[in-house]
Amino acid sequence: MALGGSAQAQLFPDGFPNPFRAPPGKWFTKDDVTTSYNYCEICFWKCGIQASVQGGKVRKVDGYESNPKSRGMLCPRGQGGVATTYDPDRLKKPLIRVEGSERGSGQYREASWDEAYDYIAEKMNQIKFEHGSESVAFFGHGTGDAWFASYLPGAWGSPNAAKPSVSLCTGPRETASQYTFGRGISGHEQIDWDETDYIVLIGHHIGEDTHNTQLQDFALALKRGAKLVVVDPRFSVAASKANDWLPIKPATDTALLLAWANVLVEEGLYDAEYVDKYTVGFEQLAAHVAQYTPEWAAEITEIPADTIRRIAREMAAHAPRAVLPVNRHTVWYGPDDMHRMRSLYIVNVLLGNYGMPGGYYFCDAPVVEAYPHPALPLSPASGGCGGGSTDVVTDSPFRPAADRGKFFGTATAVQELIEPMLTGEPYPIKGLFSYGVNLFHSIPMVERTKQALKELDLYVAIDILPMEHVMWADVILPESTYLERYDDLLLQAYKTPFISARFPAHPPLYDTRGAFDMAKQLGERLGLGEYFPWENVEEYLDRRLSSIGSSLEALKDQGTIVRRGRPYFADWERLNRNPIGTPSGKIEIYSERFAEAGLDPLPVFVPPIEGPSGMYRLLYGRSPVHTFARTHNNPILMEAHGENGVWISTSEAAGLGIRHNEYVYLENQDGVREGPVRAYVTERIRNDCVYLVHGFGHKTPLMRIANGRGASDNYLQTRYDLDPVSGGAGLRNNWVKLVKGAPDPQHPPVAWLAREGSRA
Amino acid sequence: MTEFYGLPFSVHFWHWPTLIHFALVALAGGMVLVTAIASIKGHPKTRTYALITMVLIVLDLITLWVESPSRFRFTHVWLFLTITPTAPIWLGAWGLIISLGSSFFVWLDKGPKMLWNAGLVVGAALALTYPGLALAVNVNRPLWTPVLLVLFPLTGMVTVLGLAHLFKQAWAARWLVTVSIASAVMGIVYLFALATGSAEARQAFEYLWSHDGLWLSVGIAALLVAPVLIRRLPLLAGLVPILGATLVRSLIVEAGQAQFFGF
Amino acid sequence: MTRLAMAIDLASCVGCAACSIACKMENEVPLGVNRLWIRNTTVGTFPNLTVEHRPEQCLHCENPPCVPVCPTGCCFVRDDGIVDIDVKKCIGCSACIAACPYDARHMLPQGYVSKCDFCKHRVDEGRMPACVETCPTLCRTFGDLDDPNSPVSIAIREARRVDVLRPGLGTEPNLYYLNTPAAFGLVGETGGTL
Amino acid sequence: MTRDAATRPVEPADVVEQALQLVAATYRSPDAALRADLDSGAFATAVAELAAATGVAAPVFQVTDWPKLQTTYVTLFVTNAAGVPAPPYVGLALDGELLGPSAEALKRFLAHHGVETAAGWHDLADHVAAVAEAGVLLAEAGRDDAACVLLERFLSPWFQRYAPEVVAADDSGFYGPLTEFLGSLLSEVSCETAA
Repeated sequence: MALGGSAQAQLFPDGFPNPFRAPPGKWFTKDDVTTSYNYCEICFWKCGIQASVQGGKVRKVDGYESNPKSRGMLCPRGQGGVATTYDPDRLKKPLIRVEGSERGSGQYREASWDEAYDYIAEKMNQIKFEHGSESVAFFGHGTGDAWFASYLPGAWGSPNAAKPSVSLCTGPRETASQYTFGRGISGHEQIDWDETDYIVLIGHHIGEDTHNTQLQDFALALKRGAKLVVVDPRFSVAASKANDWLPIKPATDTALLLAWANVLVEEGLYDAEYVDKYTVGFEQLAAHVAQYTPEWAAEITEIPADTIRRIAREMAAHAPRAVLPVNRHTVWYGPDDMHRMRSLYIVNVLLGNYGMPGGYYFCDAPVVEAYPHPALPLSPASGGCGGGSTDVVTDSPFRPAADRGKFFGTATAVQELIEPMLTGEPYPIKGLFSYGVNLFHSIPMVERTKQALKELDLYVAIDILPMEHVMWADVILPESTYLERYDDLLLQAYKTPFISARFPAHPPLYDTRGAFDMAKQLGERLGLGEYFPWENVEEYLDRRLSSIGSSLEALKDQGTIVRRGRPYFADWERLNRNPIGTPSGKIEIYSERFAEAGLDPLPVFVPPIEGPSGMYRLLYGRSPVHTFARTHNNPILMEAHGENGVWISTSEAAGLGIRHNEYVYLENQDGVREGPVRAYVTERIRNDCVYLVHGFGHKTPLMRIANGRGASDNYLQTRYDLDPVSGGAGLRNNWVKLVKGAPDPQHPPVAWLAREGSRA
Repeated sequence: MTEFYGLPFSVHFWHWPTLIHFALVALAGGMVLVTAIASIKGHPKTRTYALITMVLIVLDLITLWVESPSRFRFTHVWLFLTITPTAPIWLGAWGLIISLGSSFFVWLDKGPKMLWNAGLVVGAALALTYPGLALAVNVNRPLWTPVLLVLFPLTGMVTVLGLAHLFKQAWAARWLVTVSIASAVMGIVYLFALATGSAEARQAFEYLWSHDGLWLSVGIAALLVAPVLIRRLPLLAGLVPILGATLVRSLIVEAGQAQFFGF
Repeated sequence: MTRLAMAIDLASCVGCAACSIACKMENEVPLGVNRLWIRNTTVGTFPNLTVEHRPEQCLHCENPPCVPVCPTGCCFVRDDGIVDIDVKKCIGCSACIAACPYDARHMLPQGYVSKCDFCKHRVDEGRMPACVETCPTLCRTFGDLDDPNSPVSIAIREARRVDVLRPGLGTEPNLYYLNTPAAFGLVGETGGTL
Repeated sequence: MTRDAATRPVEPADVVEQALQLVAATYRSPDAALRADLDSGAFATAVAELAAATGVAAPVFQVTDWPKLQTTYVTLFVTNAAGVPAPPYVGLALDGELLGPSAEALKRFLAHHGVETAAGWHDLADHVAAVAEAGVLLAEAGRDDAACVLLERFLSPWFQRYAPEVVAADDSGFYGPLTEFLGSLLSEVSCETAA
């Protein structure tokens, strides 16, 4: 009998895929669709999602109603982020750099997990023996950073654990909040959108920054008729929804805020009762802001004094249901970043909205007992989105973090830990873990970082994709994606605090593991087994959940457990408790602690640094379909937004003879060149700055789709100004010029790359 | 200024094989008409014409099959199993099939001749008009105007008459001159109507003129070669109008796929 | 009678493409083509500007130009108003692509025409289309126009301004744009400045 | 279903099995078993036997340096600063995507014939080595027809797509010659019977 025809049918249960047949039924027509609960890891808003699995592959994720952070909706990144799990370019197996090969040359051999752990443990112990445990630094970003930037370094004994989400992002707002309110801003921004009537956004890119529920709340507030004012040198998406757009001169926001404080005080528009009841230091403020008149600010900010006055009066008219929301990325210009955030809070306080409906609400994370373990020898000051650590690590036998003394704040500054790798001052850092931190696309001065990596004795990268910096590591540990792994519980501080869990939608595709497993295995090999007493992640989660009368099994069907919150002062007063955690127990407009430390106790304006002539201040921001620099190899998201363009005003472009969509190079004040990148000639930006969406400009053929598309703002950030209070790195003090004559890079279509281009 | 997340499907949907089809269907449709007239008049070469018609139609159908993205599926059968007279392509499909069948029987010289003649006339009408109709129905694409309902049959006839002239068919020369001039005039009318039309038509005209103005002018000029050269250089007089007509048709099909909306 | 329709409130839409990507995942739309895309257009000069964020997709016209030109009858209108495609009959002739004034139809690599079908598989189960369900600005409403209490009827009734794309063509779309940011209406229709 | 002995192709059935075995051994991550086979000469013998049985020119290959072989394996198939030349997934060769329709068809096919990946296999089921190994299992179970389907419909396309890339990028003197050899071998080993 011939092999073919009927024989073929017998061999194939339902036929071989035939491109000429009608398209096969879509995933939702199949009968093996299952769902599992998860929380999204594509950005760190961490929306609750339900993953639909069919044929061993996640086909679709959706938000679900009962999760307060998705409410059944999802942003573009969450929707399309799934494709990263099925990216052929993923890291698949532990890799060890070939003995004797140079760092960055990318020569690796496969290793078993045991071999990789042993290798790392041996090197770590050697570093500890030679330099002390502090000489291993830990950088972490993502859900697993709890293990690699907090727990493991705490058990191992290194205070040099840092998260870029502090000194490259939220540092100023957290420090300002700690010293004003005695509490952090929670991981998300605790704005009472449901109740507010008047919103003033300062450099806050809602709409381009698609934080799901924030966007929902924002849209609903506008639908309700809330008024919106947007302060931004660029006509952002939020500005396109605004009643007023104030195209402010970059780096002068503090002046505007101080002038608003001036108007509120001088015209008696502030909430006197609130200020009296909840704050200290108003008199000092009143005296201090008398000098900051709208006329003074008008000259600095290039916003007319009348407009400044009018907006202040409108705010006051809507108070306390008028709010100036805090944004997330607050390291802007360096020296006065913390003061800017303090001024923002103080204007809010003058409006009497903190802890009041329509302003800022209070939120705390739901309490779930930690898994019992011995006390960690030290608690690292890595900080994080949810508030900087206030512990200064001074207990012997550990030396303080290597960035101590450079700034006032206590959370470790990631960029300040690079220098000791090069100079050995105050003591050498010889080992580095990079857990999900993109060293070359988040930390300024990329060349310095590369030099520093060359000096290390051990560099371990834990990631999902072969990002540029990953291919410099001695050991590469491939992580499972959020769709393949368990993780710790998400204990979310929110208006309604909630607990959600992550369940793998399917087993890992490759030989990858979750951060949890890696930390435990490594910890055991480092002789820290007592700190990892749980059997496995399921047992760990189940034990924690049992402390609140739940279980892993219960959460598997439930996804999220929602608690009641205490959002307003009234809720706390009913319980006779004070949410304000400052020494005075009140909102500290005037900070004694700053005064004692020799810092300005009231916010001050630091005039901006001016750039070289003929150059533009480089601003950067977000694309609604991308997260940081980590989604740029995702074909679905890259197809929606495949390269960034440098925004330049129409009049400047005309002067330079640059046409819209023409390719140019960007060259910064230190001669570093990026591009080719499209010129995005637009009316939507001021004449004195240019703008790039962050995260593009990857430089590795290993990531076929990301490679070479657009320009990287981070490579152009060859200098930064340290915020002396928070340790934040002000990155927007870099200047670029546009150089004509760049060739059209002729990027192949993403669809083609995703299918054909296996090789650059 | 506009930017997109994702893009509409605004790329060309008809490519060069479609242009070949438009050229071949002009020849085929025109040849059906020639066969019809010859058969009615009892021209001695009727059977030859019928044979040529069949060859052209089959060539055209092969082109259509090759260009079809569904060439390995047999969904084309639905063309003949449904009744969709509003669809020019459906009309064209039947026109070509009727023409093919009628030509076949004319070539066989069997059966009721009146019926085959009627079939040829109907088939010729459909096959000649349907390409222009298929374009003109798309009122959303401003370059495909109702003028094409006249221009396409005329240019189609030009190609057949040019061919007939090349093959020294005595009756062809006179008609070639007449139809060429008519085509050229309609070409100019087409451009004039666009240039003086609505805002959208003017925008479309500018697009067409800036992209293909030169070649379009060459094409129209080529249609005027026949009247001038028909006696002195009969070979050129036959060949050049064919090329001119094909060029004009191709440019209009190609450029007309643009629509000017939303920018 | 059911007359399914969608309304998009442009005052809320931020053009983030959540709908577009949700659509892509839900309907397994291959790379290279889209059923749904976003057109962001800037209007005006500094500092008097506005941006129209406009999602576009098949408008499920009452009078769809794509249907009559289909030579095999594979393009048809369902009883509930969804303009649908019977892929078994599609010969890939592209006549419907030519006829669509909105570039809403595309050719799949397998040689079939495809486009937005209002997620008919969801609609048939009484769920919302994927784009409506996911939209983080809640700018989309969907439902039956013949039911005065459907979300879409209410949204249209309460809108300050209602527009459709290319009304001059008489296609009578069932996708409505509410509250255009520019006073003159939808960008690209009649032109205009602020 | 059995094949008619009269229409059996010239190659004996165990050529298929051996070829699959060799593919499986070659494209697994270079491990102790491969090293043992190489050191003992069993690998070279198998290659020579197959070459002799099929008339395909035997490859000239060498393993001078074991760590070099490991590195090259990673460079060719796992990760490479210049882009991975030949991802070892047959579904990728067939569909241009991972876990696409062909990979799914393969999964259904294997399930249908009672083959599943072992618990210790931390990679996709359509890894070249895994597919070849599945073929060996099927052949051992007497399902030569099914083994042939794996060879023809899944493995051969991978070699057609990626063999030139491996040959071009290899600098070990092992993977290049062997891939060339196995590529031609697989196209020679015809499972089809005369109708």
